[in-house]
Amino acid sequence: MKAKKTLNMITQRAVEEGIAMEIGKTSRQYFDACSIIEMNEQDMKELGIMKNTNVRVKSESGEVVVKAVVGRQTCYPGLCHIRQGVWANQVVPPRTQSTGAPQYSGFPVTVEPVPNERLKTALELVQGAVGMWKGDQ
Amino acid sequence: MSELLIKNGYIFDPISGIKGDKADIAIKDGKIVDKVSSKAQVIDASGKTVMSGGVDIHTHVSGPKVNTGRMMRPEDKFFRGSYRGGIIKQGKRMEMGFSIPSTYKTGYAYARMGYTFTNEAAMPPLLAPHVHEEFRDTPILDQAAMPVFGNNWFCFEYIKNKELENNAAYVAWLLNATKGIGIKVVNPGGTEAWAWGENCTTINDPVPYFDITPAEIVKGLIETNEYLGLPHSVHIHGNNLGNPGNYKDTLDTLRLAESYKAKNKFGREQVLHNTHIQFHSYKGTSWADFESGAKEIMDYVNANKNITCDIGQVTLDETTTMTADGPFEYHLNQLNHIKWANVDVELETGSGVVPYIYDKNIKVCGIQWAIGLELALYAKDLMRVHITTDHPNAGPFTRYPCVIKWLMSEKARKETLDTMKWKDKVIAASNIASMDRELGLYEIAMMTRAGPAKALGLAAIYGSLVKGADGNVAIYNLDANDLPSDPELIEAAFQNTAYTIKEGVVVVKDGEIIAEPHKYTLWTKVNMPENAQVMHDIKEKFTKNYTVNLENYAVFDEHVHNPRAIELDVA
Amino acid sequence: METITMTLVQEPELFLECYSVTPDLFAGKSLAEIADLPAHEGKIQWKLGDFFKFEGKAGETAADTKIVVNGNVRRMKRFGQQMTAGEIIINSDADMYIGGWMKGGKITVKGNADSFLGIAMEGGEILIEGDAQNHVGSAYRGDWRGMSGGLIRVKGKAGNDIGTAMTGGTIIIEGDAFIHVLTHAEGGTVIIKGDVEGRVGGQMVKGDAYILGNLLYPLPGFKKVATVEKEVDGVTYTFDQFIGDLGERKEKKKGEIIYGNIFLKK
Amino acid sequence: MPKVIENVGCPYCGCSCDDVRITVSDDGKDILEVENVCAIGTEIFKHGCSKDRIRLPRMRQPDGSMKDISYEEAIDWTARHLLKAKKPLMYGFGSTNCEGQAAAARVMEIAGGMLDNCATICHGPSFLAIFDNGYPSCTLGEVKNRADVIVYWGSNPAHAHPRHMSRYSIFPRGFFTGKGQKKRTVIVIDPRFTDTANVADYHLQVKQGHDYELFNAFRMVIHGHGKDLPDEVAGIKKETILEVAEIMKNARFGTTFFGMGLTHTDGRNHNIDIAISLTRDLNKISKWTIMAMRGHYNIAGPGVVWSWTFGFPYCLDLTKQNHAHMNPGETSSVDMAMRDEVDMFINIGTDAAAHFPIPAVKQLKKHPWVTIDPSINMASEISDLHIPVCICGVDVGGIVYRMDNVPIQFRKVIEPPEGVMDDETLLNKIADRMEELKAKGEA
Repeated sequence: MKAKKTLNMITQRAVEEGIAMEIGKTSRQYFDACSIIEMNEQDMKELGIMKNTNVRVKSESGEVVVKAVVGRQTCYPGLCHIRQGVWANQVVPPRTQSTGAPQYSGFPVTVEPVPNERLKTALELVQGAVGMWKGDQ
Repeated sequence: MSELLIKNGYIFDPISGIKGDKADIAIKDGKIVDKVSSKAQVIDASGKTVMSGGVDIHTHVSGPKVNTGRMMRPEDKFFRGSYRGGIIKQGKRMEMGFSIPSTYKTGYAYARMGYTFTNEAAMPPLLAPHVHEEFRDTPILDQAAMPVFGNNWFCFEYIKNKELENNAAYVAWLLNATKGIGIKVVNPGGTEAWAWGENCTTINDPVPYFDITPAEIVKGLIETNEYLGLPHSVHIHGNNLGNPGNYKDTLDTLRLAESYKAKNKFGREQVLHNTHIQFHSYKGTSWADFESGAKEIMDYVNANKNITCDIGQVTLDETTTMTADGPFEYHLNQLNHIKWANVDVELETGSGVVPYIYDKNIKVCGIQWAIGLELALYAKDLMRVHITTDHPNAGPFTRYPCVIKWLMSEKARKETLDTMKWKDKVIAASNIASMDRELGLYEIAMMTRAGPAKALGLAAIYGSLVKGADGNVAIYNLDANDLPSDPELIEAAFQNTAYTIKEGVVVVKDGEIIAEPHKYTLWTKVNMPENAQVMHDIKEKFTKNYTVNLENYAVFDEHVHNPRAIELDVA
Repeated sequence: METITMTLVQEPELFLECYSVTPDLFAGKSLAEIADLPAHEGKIQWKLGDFFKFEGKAGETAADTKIVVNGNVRRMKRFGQQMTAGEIIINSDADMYIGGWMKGGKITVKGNADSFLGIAMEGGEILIEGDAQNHVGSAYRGDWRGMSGGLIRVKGKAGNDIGTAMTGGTIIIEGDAFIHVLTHAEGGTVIIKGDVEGRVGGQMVKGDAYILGNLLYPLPGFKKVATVEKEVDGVTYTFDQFIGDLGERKEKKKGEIIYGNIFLKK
Repeated sequence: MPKVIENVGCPYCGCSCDDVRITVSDDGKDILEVENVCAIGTEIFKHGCSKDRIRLPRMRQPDGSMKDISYEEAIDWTARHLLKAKKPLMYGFGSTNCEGQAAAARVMEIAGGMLDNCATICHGPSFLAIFDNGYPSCTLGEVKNRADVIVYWGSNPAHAHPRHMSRYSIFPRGFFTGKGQKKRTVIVIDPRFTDTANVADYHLQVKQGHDYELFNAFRMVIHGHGKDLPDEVAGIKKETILEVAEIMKNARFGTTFFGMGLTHTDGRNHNIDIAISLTRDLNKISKWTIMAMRGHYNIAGPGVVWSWTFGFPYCLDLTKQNHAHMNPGETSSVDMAMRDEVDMFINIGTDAAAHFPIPAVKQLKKHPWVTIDPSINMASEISDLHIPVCICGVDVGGIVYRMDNVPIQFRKVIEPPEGVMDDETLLNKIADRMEELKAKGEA
């Protein structure tokens, strides 16, 4: 079953992300820490998303595939969270309400299960976005 | 070897007693000398007024609260640059800001007015590296800063326990750690009280928990200052600033100095400098019956030679108030409802910042303006009464030329008074309209360089044209024998010098910055044996209460810009 | 009134700051002098004549000068900044700061305007036929003195921060608005004919907001006190009147507490 | 003999802890042991002495590969492009000392460009609020020594500032707070049940994006209108609001620490603005302070340095020579990127490619892109030129400003890789080179 529901997404710092970032943005640790979306269990049920499966998150400004998990720091139903970093920023709207700060918190996304789609690496996402990705070397 | 000869100017040098005589000033290798060789660069100062470089005894130009003011007031910059016919870039860096200028503008603007030394009026010790960073980025001016002690927990405890020697050792240690020049006191006890949302409004209000009064703090610090023999005296902003009726509290504070005599090797005669005394000379019981207490205050100052003061003249501008008197700033914000910043600093002090508009159409502002001028005009010994605006509290330092104009010209005072909406009420609440005294250039030199330098204990280096002093000279486009009848021309002459010379280098010519030579950071180095008890106390407080480690507290040598230590030995 | 027409002949690569395009600076000048007035593209100081061709004639005074701007000036800022009189008509979209710090005269934009439209305006009239972005009639950063007089009318919709720190004058948004209307205001009137997301009148001391559409998230700080009839932009409606912000300080006038008002159409 | 260096500052978060103990190898090149530091700080020091540090600038070649070049070439290339660009932007400074930030100010003043720091996407809205409403704050020691009520609003120190609660706020025993956590009330306001909420006495799970309404409700209670509150505001029950407001009113000394939860959501600056108003209100009846949870160890630095240099903390437009201009929304990096207002980008001491929304990265990438950073990161991997520099707090010292604007003097603990410059030296060389080129009329 494929369902779509609009969730309210936020992106914030996490200690796992902080550690991984200092190891390096191309590291496995950074990939593991940041390519996940934390959701409420109820939303996952409604959307037919199994824990630890891949989902496509779409916003007004882009889309990204991440792995769905129920985080330790729980969201209420309707709220979801991708840790700050490369994956989150594929969907964060750049609009700033004339303040300079993009809409990192509180923007609508749709989340749909795509269990067979692959997660991209940070480098693939960023270089891909600017037309520089040449595949894994 | 550089040599400079300033020829034929009218010299005003109160330190050596020269009152407008036509003479030459010679500078060699940065110092005033008797004569120079024929190869010296010559500046023709004929028909011009020559004074030593100006000395500002009390100004807030560098450090955390000044910068908080800059940061929180973008509107102080907007449309005040070239948009509105402002300054075109003259020096290496652009100049920004009106009431709280950028460090670059600060250096350039003081130099254009002929000033070469400023004393930052309040340095929170914990934040001292910030002050020194700003010194690095303030061109031309030699600078010093006074750490604040009036709400310091160490001082509270030593003074309460009557441990004078320990307090002295602590003060010496802190001056060394922060590279400070002397003892500043702001609302003694009141700022600590503000950390609990309270205040000390009289000299006898006990400080919460510490069981000490402002009177005890002030006396303890005077005793400490004279025990050490520091170049400057205790520099006080007393309790109850800015409130109607506070002249009584000011007199109470001044009387605390009565039994003390200055002990130092720097030629300083006072034991207490009461800063921005205008803010402390208010009579009345409320803003409705607010009136001048200038006469009462200046009568006392005139009669007591062990006191100096600066006036803190209100300039009738939109400005930014900032002080370590945290409760006052909160109180002010409750009156004007503009934005309010506050920084309480652990174990040491606090501060607040609030924009303020001294509107000439508001009665109280007009009376405040009158009080500052009255204080100066009542003064008998102008070596002991200095020109300041408590920059930027009563107005920006760039208005000094305007203050000088008001002091030198009754006509200028009348003209300003005439523009006030509540002129009659201002006149009724002050004596300004009846005062016809007009100060001369010699008196202005006393108030702007010689007096402040002497009070700071620095007259051998600054504020003076005596042999051996730094070759800092201001040459103004004023014919001392034929002063202009239009007071605006006096203001214009003091706004932009014909020449400003810093250590023998011409830094300003015809009001334009032309050179940016190196500058010094002055500080007081007290040589005395280490005090084991005090070092123990310091270590303990750093372990238990501070959030910065002791080893990272003292300003690292590499962060002190071009230090110049005033040394003294204490056995 | 004399009319001078400026037509875009060269698009700037980046954005052009057209702070010189005001009746005040054009008045009394020849076409050649006007073409010589400065405009900035980043750090490059150009002349207006590098981008526009000028026809017609400027009046002797600002009040006597009408400027018509042709061509797509979407990437040009600061038209009519600080103008005191006269008229500007822009026949396309225009960028930021249209009529900023304006004191008098009239500006019409036939397309959309970007943010900071009429900020800190003191007088005169601005008409935007399309949409406006954020900070319509707001204060400059940090200033507690926002728009103090004049009229801004936006026929389309607008974003956030409408009339922030406003002290006087009128803003009419004929379409929808987003959030923060009359925040920190100490006077002035904002009329929104469409819907508003929320945060109307937060931290407001004084001022009047009229909302003809829906207010999705009203602030808790406003309390309903009456139902009144009021004329708004020539039409009379029945409104529920709310007073607030009850969380903000209040001033007294002649012993009476002054509140900010929100009038919600019933 | 390995050497122990004490009182080292940690170059990670805004806590700027200065009690780190580091053991370095005999030759001063390796870090052997790191103590008194959080998990993230440990990684920074580890990376500082890793063998694969970049040692030379790298220039992108037509085939997309990177080629090592000399510092001189990199400096010249950067200087020439800065002079050529009509509106270059230098952005970053999340991990740069103040000396470097002051040098950057000089570079961009000569270049006539735009200068911005990471606050623009983090606590920039807090600056906007400070502009509008002030900042009643204090140093962290005041919190440690006095505070009995702590509010974390939209901030999650358990993750973003790992030692904040233990060093400064909840747990330490200070002068008047000898009982530590036992005598403190902790209130966390966050739409998620965060790890910080887990240690709080109260967790108010505010409806995301509606903090402003909740602040408004608290202010109503303080102003005596508690009875007029609706039954629920922003997902929080009226009784809870009244109860928490009572705790706030009865505090001897309270502090609100706020974070990205307020600055990144609808209303941005206004969420902080009203928090400041609430703090001001509370000072009528109690003593309250407020503080931004600044993200990086010296991200307060550029705001401080540029305020004394130009009068504005961020989003600086230095294109006009005689005066600076600032207006976030216009002169802010992401807005300029999205509007395509700039024609050269220098990413320094941060990773814009990872931390900007991707549409902004795409826009900036249309123009020459220089990355100045010790590490390989997303920005370096899409840039035209990558210039490596020292790591502040590891192989170069300097002054940094903690989240409470207290200057902390950082030490150098190991020698940088041979030949690698620090930010200040590099930037001053770029500035000198621009002055040279200008003097020669090559600009």
